[in-house]
Amino acid sequence: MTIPDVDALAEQVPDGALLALPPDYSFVPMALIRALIRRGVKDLHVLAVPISGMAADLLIGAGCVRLMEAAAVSLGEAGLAPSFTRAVQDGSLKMRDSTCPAIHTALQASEKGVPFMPLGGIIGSDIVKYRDDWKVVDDPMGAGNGKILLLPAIKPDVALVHAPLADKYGNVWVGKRHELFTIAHAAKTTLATYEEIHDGDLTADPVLAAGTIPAMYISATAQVREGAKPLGLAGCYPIDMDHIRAYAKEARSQEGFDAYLKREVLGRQAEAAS
Amino acid sequence: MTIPDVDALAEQVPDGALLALPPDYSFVPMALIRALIRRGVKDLHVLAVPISGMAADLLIGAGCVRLMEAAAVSLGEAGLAPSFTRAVQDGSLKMRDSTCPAIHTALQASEKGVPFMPLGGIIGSDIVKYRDDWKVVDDPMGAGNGKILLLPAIKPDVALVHAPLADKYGNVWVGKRHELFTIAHAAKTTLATYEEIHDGDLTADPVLAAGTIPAMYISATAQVREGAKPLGLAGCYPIDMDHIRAYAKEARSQEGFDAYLKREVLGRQAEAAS
Amino acid sequence: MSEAYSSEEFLISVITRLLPERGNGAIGAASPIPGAAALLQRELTGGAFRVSLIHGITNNPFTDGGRELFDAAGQGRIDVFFLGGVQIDGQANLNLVGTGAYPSLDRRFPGSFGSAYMYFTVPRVILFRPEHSRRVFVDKVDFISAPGISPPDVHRPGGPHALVTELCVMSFDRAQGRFRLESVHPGHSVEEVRDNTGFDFDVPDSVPITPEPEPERLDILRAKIGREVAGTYPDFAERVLGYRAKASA
Amino acid sequence: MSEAYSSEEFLISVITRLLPERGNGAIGAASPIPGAAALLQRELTGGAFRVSLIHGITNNPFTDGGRELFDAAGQGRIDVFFLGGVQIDGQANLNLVGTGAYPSLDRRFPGSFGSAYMYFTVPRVILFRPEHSRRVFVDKVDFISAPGISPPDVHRPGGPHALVTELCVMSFDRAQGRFRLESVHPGHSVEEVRDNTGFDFDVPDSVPITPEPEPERLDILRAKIGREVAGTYPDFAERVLGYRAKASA
Repeated sequence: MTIPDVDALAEQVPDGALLALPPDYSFVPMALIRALIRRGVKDLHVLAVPISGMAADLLIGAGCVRLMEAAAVSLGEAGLAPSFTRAVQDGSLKMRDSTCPAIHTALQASEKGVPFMPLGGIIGSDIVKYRDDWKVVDDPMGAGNGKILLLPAIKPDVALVHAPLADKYGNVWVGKRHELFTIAHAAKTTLATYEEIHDGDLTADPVLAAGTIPAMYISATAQVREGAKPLGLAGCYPIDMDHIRAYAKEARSQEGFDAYLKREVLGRQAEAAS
Repeated sequence: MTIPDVDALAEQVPDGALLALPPDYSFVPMALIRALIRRGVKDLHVLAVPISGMAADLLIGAGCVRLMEAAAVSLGEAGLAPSFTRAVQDGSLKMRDSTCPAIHTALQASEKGVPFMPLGGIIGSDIVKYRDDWKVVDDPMGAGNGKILLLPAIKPDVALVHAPLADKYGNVWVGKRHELFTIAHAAKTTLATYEEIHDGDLTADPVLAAGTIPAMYISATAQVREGAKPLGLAGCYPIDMDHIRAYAKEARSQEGFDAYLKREVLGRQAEAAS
Repeated sequence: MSEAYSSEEFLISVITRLLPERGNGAIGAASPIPGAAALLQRELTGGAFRVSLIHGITNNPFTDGGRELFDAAGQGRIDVFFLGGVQIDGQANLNLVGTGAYPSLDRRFPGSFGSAYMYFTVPRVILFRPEHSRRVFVDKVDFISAPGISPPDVHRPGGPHALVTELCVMSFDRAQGRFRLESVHPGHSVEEVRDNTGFDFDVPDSVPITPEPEPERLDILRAKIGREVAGTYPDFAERVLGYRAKASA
Repeated sequence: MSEAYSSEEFLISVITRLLPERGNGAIGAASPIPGAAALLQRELTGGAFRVSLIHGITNNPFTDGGRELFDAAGQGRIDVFFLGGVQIDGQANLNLVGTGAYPSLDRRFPGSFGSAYMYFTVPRVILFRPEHSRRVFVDKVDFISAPGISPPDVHRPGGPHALVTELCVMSFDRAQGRFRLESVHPGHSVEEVRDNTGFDFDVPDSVPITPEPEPERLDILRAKIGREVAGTYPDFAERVLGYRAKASA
């Protein structure tokens, strides 16, 4: 058995997959995103949980995305996500607008194996108007609670995560970033890169277990040091804002994006473990 | 400001409260249960999340419980819960039967602030027949998913927990026992006893934060060493099975229970912090 | 029954044969015999069959609290689960609540636990109830904690697969809603099963004798599984498998 | 405007006055001015007003993942939240999605984030949009990310409380569905507000001038809050509050 690397993991994401991505502040596997682009993945339905930035913008700019579903796509302090903005404005990307708790809730529905889940608020937002998969109903309990929004479950084909720690059993430690628990529970499978190997069983450690996604939800792991860069990994390294700002500027044109892609993604043939 | 002790916490549980209790394997604040009995709390609606043993049985035997709601009440390897069994059989206790995931789900509904939540399975169980607050409906999404059970939210007035660690800010560490997160989120307030004080802010520690209930959910804490005994506290001390077995035997009669109560509960005037 | 193994070891070996070559098995708090069987199967399959002792200190991979087992079952990730019952009837309805007229029962038992959900979501539920008597195996349960079969408009990927008692092994046909006798344990007879069962069930022309435990499996059970189960079932590990755990949390 | 404080410091002081004496305030990722105002109020109330910087490394008490803020709001535990908008109209409808006809927008912005939920669940939502122009404050938004008001059959404990811009402070009357001018910032006029607002709003007979920052609050802001916000808004802390964080994770 060879030790899987990031490119081997990228092979496990089929074209057309419903792919769940964590938000920029939450352990995004950027090296794996770059490997996905190198592998030439196509027609993705990308679900941001619930927002995305660099990861979604790179995939969109590289032409890998058929449908983007998110509460927002943004580079945060660095401003608008340039490829996303351009692709929506020129009509080349189909955007399915949502709102943060709706995405969390739809994943919780898959986590529980129920076909839908209710959520308060939102009624009257134009988001509802353009979501024909959502449904506003009169309180189905008949308890006089008025109208409520029902959201169908979202079951990602693949979820991606980069973690500070993993162990040889395939358990992955993500600390308090419990949205990654929910994503992993909801998704058919999860692929994880990680910084460091933990010596022992993460689920057997009474302190680390509280932040560990058990191996039963994870189909493959690969060690990739600095695997979230240029984004940050809380407790390990900060976000490289100079890089993000430079990207935001360079990628304002497709030519600029292509230059970035060639230099920073396609040019990095192998992102090694060390 | 005086340092709150377990009896001060017990004062904060009003008569008639809907009181949520963790299961025996999950950090039950037994010293606080004993203090509640000493304070003479009455008419409780006890919700086991989702099962209970010693804690519920003591409260029931001491006459503190008006309504018991649980998926099961049992002393585990030590057999039937004697006070519970007797009180149901002689008709003095009203029992609201449930099933484990229904209790978790109804708490998740309160956690999300929605009036109900759906749950798969269960239809055809006699539990449904006797729960006039539950409702079986045709798929309200109209997606042809057949019948589904809707459960109204359960919002406990007070939740009780015993934790290995707490800090001076009122944060409480419970590790992977995340049902205690859900209970604390769902309940109006949570009272916590704890073994040891953590020097620093538990929510600021990247490893401990993953198992920490933040202070915003907790209204009071008190240090009680060995506060879960005779039950166990994973990582600290094991369950005292000899004690539980002796209780199971002694409490088979009300007279036996009363002797246990006098000796082990009423006789322990103050359970000190050390 | 031979002196070479205990009745518990026999039942463990019977259950082990009902387990798949891979997948996830989950075992509840009060089920040491199924727990030992599942851990033995994990050993025999080199870990392809995975085991979760849901209230265990060890062999408990769950990290997201009490609901994770049920959520995982709802996700279709739990392949095998074990249930019992105060009463079980011929349609595989389970009663874990009590006997007599609900709610004023004659005898109250702990309650339904998660049976009403796991029975719907886990494809291979193995019913395990050693006591084989007309008190347990009744024509109709007094309270349905979990129904054996469901109408087509209720989503139900899971359900009863087999029943193991001190006398026999039965399978369950979900389409027919009936048990079928698969084998009778050594030293017992079809007549004995019939006499002690309060419901009707199918009996093939020839009923095999349940095989005795394979000696090599007994060796593994005794050598390795005692230590594994001791964290969750210390009494059982010591009494049945001769493993004495050190007193510790 | 006096040379004694920056425009950001002025806005921080304005927002601070809109905050309650106790309760929980939550602040989103891209909101350093509200964030600093909330932390200042925490300081002024001795911690009775609590602050969560929801994506912050520091001052972030949430431990249950991205949904906890929304769950807490649904539970009624979040008392104050801040929202903005590409466009805001006279009924306090917010547009965070873009301008032009949806979905083929002329200008696409990031998206609605959690606005469509927080606006319903948080009792005191403060709208903060420094740019006061007819481009922002329109008669009718092109896309309603979150509606300002709701019919009675929609459960809505939350909604808009006030609007702060570079020109003025307005309050919002939920029953009437209208803004009301509360004060105009020093150096600006009611006419200027009217000229730059694309919707109708109520104007009292006498409109006060927004008070300038209290010097003692400026001292606290500069001495203590820079360090607090640096973990979440390093650029802002350095540029506005003169606090330079050490480079670290």
